[in-house]
Amino acid sequence: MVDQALLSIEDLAVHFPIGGGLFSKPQMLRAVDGVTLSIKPGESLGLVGESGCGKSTLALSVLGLVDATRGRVMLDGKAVGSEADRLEVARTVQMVFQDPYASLNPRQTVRRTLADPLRLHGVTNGGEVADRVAEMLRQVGLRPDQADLYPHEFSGGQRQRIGIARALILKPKLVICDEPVSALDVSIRAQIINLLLELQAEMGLSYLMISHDLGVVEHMSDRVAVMYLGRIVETGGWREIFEQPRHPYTRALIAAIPDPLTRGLAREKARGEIPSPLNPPPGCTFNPRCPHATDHCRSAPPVLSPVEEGHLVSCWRAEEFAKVPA
Amino acid sequence: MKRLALLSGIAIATAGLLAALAPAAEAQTPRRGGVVRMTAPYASSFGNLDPHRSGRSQDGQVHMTIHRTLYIWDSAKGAPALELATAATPSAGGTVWTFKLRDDAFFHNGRKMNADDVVWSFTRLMSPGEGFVGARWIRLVQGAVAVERGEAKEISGIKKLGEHEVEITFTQKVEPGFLFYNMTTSILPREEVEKPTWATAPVGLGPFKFKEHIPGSRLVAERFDRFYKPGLPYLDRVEFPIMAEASARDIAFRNREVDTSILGPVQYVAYNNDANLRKNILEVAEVFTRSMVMNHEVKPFDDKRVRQAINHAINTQIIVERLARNKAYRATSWLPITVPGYDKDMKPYEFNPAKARALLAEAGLPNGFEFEWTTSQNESWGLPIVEAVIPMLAQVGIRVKTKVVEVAVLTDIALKGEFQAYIGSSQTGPDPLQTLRCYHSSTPRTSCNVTQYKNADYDKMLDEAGTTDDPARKLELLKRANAHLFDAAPVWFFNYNKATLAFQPWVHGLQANPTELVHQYPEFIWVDASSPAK
Amino acid sequence: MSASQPLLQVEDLHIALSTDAGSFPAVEGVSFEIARGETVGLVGESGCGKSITALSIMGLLKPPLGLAGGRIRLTGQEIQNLPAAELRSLRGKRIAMIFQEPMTALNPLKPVGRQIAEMFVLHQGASWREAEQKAVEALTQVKVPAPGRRAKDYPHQLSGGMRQRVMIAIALACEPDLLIADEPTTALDVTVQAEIVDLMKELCAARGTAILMISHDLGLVTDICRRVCVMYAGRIVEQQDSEQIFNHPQHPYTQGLVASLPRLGMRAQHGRRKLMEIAGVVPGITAYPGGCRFNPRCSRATEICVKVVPELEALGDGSLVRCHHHG
Amino acid sequence: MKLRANLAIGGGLTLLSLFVGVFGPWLAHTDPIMDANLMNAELPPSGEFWFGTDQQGRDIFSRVMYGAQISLTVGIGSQLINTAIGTTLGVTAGYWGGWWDDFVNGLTNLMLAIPSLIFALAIMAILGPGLTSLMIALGLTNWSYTCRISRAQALAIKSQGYVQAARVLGYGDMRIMFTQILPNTLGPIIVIATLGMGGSILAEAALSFLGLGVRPPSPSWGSMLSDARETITTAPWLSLFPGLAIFLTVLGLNLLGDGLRDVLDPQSRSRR
Amino acid sequence: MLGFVIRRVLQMVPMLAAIALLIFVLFSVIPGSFATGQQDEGLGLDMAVVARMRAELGLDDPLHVRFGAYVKQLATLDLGVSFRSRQPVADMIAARLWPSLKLTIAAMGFAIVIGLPLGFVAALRPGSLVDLGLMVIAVSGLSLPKFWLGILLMYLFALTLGWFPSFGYGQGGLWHLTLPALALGVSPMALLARTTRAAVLDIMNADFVRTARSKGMNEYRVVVWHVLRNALVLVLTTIGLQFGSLLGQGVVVEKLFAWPGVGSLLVDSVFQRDIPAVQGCILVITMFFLVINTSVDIAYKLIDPRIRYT
Repeated sequence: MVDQALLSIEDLAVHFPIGGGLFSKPQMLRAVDGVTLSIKPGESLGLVGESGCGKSTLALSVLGLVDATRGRVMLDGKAVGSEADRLEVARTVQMVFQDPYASLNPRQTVRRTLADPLRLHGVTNGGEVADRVAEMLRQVGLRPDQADLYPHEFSGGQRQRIGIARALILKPKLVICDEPVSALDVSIRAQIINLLLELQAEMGLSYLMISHDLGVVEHMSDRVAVMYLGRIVETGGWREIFEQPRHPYTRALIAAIPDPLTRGLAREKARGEIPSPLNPPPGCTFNPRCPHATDHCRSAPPVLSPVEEGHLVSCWRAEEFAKVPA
Repeated sequence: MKRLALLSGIAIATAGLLAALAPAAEAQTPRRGGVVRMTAPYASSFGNLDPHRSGRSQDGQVHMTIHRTLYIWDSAKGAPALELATAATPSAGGTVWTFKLRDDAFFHNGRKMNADDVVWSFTRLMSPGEGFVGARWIRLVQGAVAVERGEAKEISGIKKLGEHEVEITFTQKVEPGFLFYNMTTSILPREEVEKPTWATAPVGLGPFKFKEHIPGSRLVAERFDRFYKPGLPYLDRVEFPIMAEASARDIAFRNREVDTSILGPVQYVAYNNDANLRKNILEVAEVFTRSMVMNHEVKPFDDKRVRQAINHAINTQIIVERLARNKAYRATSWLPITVPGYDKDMKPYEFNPAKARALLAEAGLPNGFEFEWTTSQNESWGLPIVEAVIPMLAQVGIRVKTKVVEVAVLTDIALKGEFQAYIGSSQTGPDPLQTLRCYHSSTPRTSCNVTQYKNADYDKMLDEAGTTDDPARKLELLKRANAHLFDAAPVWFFNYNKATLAFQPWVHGLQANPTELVHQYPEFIWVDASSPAK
Repeated sequence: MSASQPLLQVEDLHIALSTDAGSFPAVEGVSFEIARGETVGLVGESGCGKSITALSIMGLLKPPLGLAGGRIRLTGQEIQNLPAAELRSLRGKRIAMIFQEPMTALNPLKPVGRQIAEMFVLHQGASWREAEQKAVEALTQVKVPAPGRRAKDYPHQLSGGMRQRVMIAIALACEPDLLIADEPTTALDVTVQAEIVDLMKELCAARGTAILMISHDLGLVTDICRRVCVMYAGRIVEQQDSEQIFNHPQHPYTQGLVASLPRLGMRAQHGRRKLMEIAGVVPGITAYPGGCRFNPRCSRATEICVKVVPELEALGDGSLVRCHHHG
Repeated sequence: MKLRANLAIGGGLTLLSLFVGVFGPWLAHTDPIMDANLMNAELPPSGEFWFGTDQQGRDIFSRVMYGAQISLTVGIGSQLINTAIGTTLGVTAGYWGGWWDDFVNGLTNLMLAIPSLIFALAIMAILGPGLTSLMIALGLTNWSYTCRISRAQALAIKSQGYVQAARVLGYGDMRIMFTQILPNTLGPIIVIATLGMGGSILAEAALSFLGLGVRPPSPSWGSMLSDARETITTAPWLSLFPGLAIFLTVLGLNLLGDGLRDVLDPQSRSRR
Repeated sequence: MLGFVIRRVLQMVPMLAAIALLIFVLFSVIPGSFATGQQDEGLGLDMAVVARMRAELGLDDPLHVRFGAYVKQLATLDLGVSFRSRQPVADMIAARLWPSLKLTIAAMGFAIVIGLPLGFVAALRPGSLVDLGLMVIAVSGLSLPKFWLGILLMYLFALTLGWFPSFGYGQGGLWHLTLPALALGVSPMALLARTTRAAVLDIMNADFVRTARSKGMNEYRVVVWHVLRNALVLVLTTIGLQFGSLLGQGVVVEKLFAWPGVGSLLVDSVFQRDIPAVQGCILVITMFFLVINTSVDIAYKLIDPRIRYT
């Protein structure tokens, strides 16, 4: 199974020193703290979590832009990191960003935005570059004659299409989508979600779909991982996660959705607020907010362990929740 | 006696504009008391209150007030006069001099001056490694150089003969007045100099004692009651407000906030055009010659014809009239007007571009040449002059590249000979022999012969003038040497400075000192009751 | 003031945006009512005019935006033209507002207790001492732990959720009749958002305070509000009971919104279906189309939609819709 | 809220100065150096000499026309140096961070701590007066603001999606700095350079006053004004016209800078 | 807090050391020498004597040796002895420091008293004629060469109107201070007015001011309770930077008005190549800047709770 994985992350930890100066010791921010994940070719993995849970850092380490403190990231069988060939990594994994307004260089035309990476990666024939840019624009639903416009001449949805085009121009195998629709107008989101799914089918892409919007994640993912304070607390197929969530945090996330459809799903809301990753609580990091926390939870950190085939949960009381309907 | 002479000196110096006014002024009886505020115009601070250390004109103002030395410059006679010495007797062909000293001169600390003070002061001037500015005047004393080089502790040429008598032996025949009138040879009290406060609180023999110095702002001295000239000084206090900025000084003077102000060319004209202000201007021909110094080691300045051509090419007269606004006298040769040896019949170089071109052609430069002209930004002997000359030289094919430097750098460059030509001002008096020796081939570049002019005939004239005992023959030789320089044109002769000092109508007793107009004799100054200063 | 009289009536409200290029209608003909204790939602995408509608009720519009017509009545009294001083006495006391960004909406240089206390000083003439006491009580009511200590904290020392609680404490300090909440939870994490929403509901219900909830999140609004107004391009296009809006949207825009959302649970129920798309883009204020403003994006649009502005039509069940082809 | 007037007036004055700077030699009636005629010294303004003549009898109008070239050269030249140093250090420091950032920060604080006029005075004393020295002196001493701003900009832009995207696409650091960051920092930097140009022209005047300015044969406005300060009571036109030229040019640049700031850099009005 | 103050003060030390190194290197290559700068006419100076003086003063030692000596000297808080006056440089500067500070404080006081209200008034009516007028005045103040402004002031207020004396120090107290302080204070005043205007505008548009209005405050309370202090925080940096550099900017004004400050000592010393004095002056001027800015940092810490330095 490991050998077929396009992306495999093994016990990845990324720690940053924060603050510190001439006269004080820096604190350690454990942004990612022991994450194991894998994505198969053509598969979509949804990564769910709230602010500060480490999902962005995780994405950066997959892209080779942040070095692992511990563990490793293997992409297509090769290790990723500052040692790796950045160009090769770039041809394997790309990213779609959240904010379509900030993710396009305001002083570059669409053509430059798309053509420069091609040239950088060795496509030097002018005709070929132009053809591929035009083809890519068509694929994301834009007209090739729009290539010479600047980003401000496009609407948010169109910009996100450009952002997708840029991510796909090098024909990568894996695309990380970081909240790809959350900054868009509600009426535009469906366009982009549909486009991403179409492109995945067309190009055989794998997605790492980062989002806090469970609806989007459910819609787009094959498998889902839930992250909390730098760790995966629950992972499994989308159906298991959303129909039989085992971890109280996953359940709280679902309960928090203000949608009449989910109103009957779960009522176990989390209490209080997310602790600082600089100073995580001992034991299970979710214990202060968990309605089910016991003394054991407050002292011993649980391990991610399977509760059924392909469904892993990091909770001392996961078994007790097995039969509780979500 | 002496006072009368000095006062008449003013009358002469300010003749012309002041002619009608002067007798009226003389008729008044000097009033005792009051304050005079004489601006220090040349820099925004006093450099050093130790007279041995500073040769700057600005500092000299203060030194004249607080200190005294063996001689003083007599502006009226145009010669050095005895001051601390009461008699000076030469022997051994003018190389050994015996000085009788005043026995009524007291330092401001109350101690009476004696011969030891003279010996000590002169020895101090030669202290090795100190670089006292006044040392240049003592070097002619036998054994002085050995002390300066650290080879001896005492100057062999200076001997104390009695409590108030000193004998000084020189290495050559000299007129000691020309050396020892300089304030940089002031007689100082050893016990005060050795105190740590010396640098900030000078003590001397002068008519005023130091009271207060606000560095960068002003210095105040007050009357010394035991001054050796009876009845003097008149003033209670002398103040030197420092005002280097001419425009500010002008406003302050017009606003009656200061009593004297040195005038630049611009203000000289402006004040002369003002019916009130023009009545109170003191003028004097100072012993400074302004010139463009050429480096004879650089081609084509080694060629006399080229140098003459330059003198012909420049319309010096119009520059003196228009740019210097007649606040200068056109220079004919090296010696200035008030110095013996100056020939008032000598005609300056004629402005004649055609002749200049001819001379250049003769020198093999029919198309002219280009040179770099180093200059400071001084308004009277710097950049503005160069700017005016550039187009004139261009007329005869001489192209000028200007290089502007600060005065400190200019001097450095001059001493090291790192220039093609520079424009500057040289002190050319009051001793004509000393002045002309500048172009003696034995004079090193570092002590005046910046051009490196060398001529055997000229050397012979000067050598003879230095040894002859016949004053008439000496004068004759000096005149000839000066005329020789005119022809040799080691420099472009530009002008002699005319110093002009505006003073408020209530100020009396100022003197036209040609060695430096701001160096006033404060003991003779008095103010009448209309003075607003208290 | 009769019991049946609505608390707030907004009638035919027009707000104009003045630019160098001329004046544009940012809000046009908006009317709605809120009864005492009622919760009403105003839903729409960014730029549809929902936030400036709220600001105009507060009398806080700033140039280049300005009121261009219509009436705003608070318990029957017209307030849109009140003198500044009288309007001020309503603000905070009878109508209060909380904003999207609790970080920037609080003065960074003042302790939060003090900022709550200002309300009591301003509207109840309390001394600072009393006011600060009351501020601690107010913090207790919004369930801030250790309120005495928190009152002395500065905004930057609090988490986002805590800050929004402080904002709620400020808004409810003088027990206003109406609370306007402009995207109060957008900047917060989902789990925190749920808590804040619950808190708001609870406190307002206890005080009988009506809520005007403004959001782009249809789900959130229906969760809180009894009635929802959907705005599009400066106009209200539909007004419905919350229960109905997801199940029986009337306006094509609302229908599109509901159908285009990937809602949790849908895939489990119906399998993965292609989401319904609303074509085109949201128009900018300066480029509103004529007729029905939704017509360029509407699949049902006909000639009349291009030419004639549809009226807000009352359907039998109390809902309103502005469409030539509704249903 | 927007003082559009400042853009218009500032732009107009600046264009006028630039026009004079470029076409000065054609506008001038006479040569500013060689046409000294002492017979014409200090004539008041007249039909022949529009701005009068100076002490050397040179046409002040012509000198003001030529002076524009010198003064603007000083302004532009020094700002080019400042901008080059400031942006290079600032962008690299902001982008790379780490010890290099600390070092650049220290250097910037150092430069900020020594008042630039003092620093320029020292450099002028070392290099000697002259146009090139002046450009170097003013160019080496005023880059700290540019550096700070471009560092802050680089820091802000670094986290923007498009820079991240460039990194993801495999762009090298240099390429990112040149193609992604630099073009987007230009707005505020142009503002600073515009304001800085005015500052340089004033600094040139101050250094001329202190005796260390640009020197002939080039007639800079600062040196003309400084030379004419004694005649302010007797021949005011000598200082009036170069003074006005400096005032209007610097005023123009300041207004233009303010105006550009409103347009190019609306967020950072209160910084600096 | 105390720890913070101590840390900030200690942080000045490496800065000063770097500045000392910089000016040492700068002035080790300056052309011209103090010996020739000592007299109006340097001729008559014996080069052999100059050489001896150089040797005795250690000027011929290799650079690193001289720097070592310099650092050692500085470490004992000794600024050396002036070449020209033979006084300790520290004494010379001490005599000049108070006049300089007086001028600087007066100028800054003027800038604050006039500039802050000006900026405020302009910001409260943005875009109005008052705003435009005040800002044109402010920008004009920034566009005049200081010495020219000084001469014009002297001409107008001293000579024509006779209200103030044209120069002088220590005789008339405030009377003599007025014109120089004005000449020096105009440009920081203008800068401050502009910064204040921008800051107040920024704050007036801030969300929390909207909150304040939504609370039902009148504009006066909004300004006093919520705008003033926040705007002041934004302006404080400008005040610090301007105040800190004013001592250095003073050279021109000091020279023009014959004001006996550190700046005029510096200029004098540069021209006379009195290197120890030059180095001492620059060190003191930069130290002043650092002290002011450190104080501003500490003031920030006091009024802005967000700031947490480590």
